Amino acid sequence: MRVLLFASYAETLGFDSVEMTLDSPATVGDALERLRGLPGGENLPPRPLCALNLSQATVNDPLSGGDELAVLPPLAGG
Amino acid sequence: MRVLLFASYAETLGFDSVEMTLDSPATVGDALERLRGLPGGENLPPRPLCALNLSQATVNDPLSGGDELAVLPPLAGG
Amino acid sequence: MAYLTSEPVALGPLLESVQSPSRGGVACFLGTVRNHHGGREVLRLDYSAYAPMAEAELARIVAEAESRWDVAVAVRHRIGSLEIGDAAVAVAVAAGHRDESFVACRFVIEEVKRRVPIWKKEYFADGTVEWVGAAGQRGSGAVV
Amino acid sequence: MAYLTSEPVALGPLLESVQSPSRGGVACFLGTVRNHHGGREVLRLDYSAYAPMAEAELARIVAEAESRWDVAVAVRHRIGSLEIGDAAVAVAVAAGHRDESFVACRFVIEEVKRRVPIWKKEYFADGTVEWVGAAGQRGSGAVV
Repeated sequence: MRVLLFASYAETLGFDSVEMTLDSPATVGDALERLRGLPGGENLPPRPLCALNLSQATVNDPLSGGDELAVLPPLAGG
Repeated sequence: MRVLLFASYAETLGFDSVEMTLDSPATVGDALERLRGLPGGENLPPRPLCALNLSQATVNDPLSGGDELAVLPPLAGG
Repeated sequence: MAYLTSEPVALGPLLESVQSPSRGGVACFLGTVRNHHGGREVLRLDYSAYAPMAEAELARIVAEAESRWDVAVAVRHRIGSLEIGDAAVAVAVAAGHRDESFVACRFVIEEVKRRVPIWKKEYFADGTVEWVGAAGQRGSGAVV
Repeated sequence: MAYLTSEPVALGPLLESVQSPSRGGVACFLGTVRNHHGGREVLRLDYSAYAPMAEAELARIVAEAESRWDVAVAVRHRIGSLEIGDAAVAVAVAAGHRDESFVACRFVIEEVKRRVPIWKKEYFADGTVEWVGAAGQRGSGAVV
């Protein structure tokens, strides 16, 4: 699966896209835990806003191989 | 004093402006009573919206020589 | 004293007159002539006004809005003969906060309808011609 | 799929896309870049987006508004580098009744701010650069 980071999170972790392989069954929360183990990942908030395949997701949503998980800083459109 | 009529009222009475002389002291109500005595004047509503010198007026407002009284059909701007 | 005009009305010039670098939100309203009223097809409208009072009321409405909220207000009302789709009234309100821009814009259009001495004559497809509001109709037409 | 754009945003094309002879009222909102935020002078903003999701959310917001009210909705959000006074977001909502146009227009801009994955980086006159909302700030900037 692919994990996308945006805006301040991409700056904090130093990348905006990463291919990630998790032991199945895996959830959004598992992917976030993996991110937190990376340099700068400790700066992610406890419950960041996430989107799975373009719709908002929760930490308990299950992940599968072709998924696109996006971790979204506080929205600031408009 | 001058009395102005607009829109449907001007059509009903057949004129849009008339010079009127009333015995003093006179009120807006007196001017309306005079209008009601003219051909078509019976079609004016009991309490039409009036403006005296460009501001909304009531039937009890006093009139004097140089006044401009306007009798206003229901407003329909916008 | 250019609140009333016989020229076409558009939002562009109003936007330009209210926008400023410190005001980040502009709420606008444009009222155009509809092709129907009370279930009947409308062909066109004639707008007339008690012009000096209409100008004075519009100026009072702008001043009231600008004193109640921290906003800049522009409003224009067209008079004369209007075709379907023509804009009869345009309002633009710029504010530092969008809530104020919406509230003040709504206030202005409501007060325009309530207080400004303007009348409209509807020309229907069936050949009849009526003053809006004159026969106990609800005022309607462009802004609805 | 033209809700996001890197080109300038203006109300004109949105108005044209929602107006129709049966809809007599159009409420609009234009959010522009302000020259201040939190008491500090702002020089410019960079907007970025998670573009495919932003397009999908904007389409959902339009569809929700058009199903809740009898309205036609257009919305555009600009991304990229914006100067003070540039429009970041524009909304136009046409309706048969002005109450619906105002309510739906307000709904759309509120949902845009709440749900669409767009971020902005502020460049301040004091040389600092900050992601809006990242450091516990309230989201602000263009639409306020």
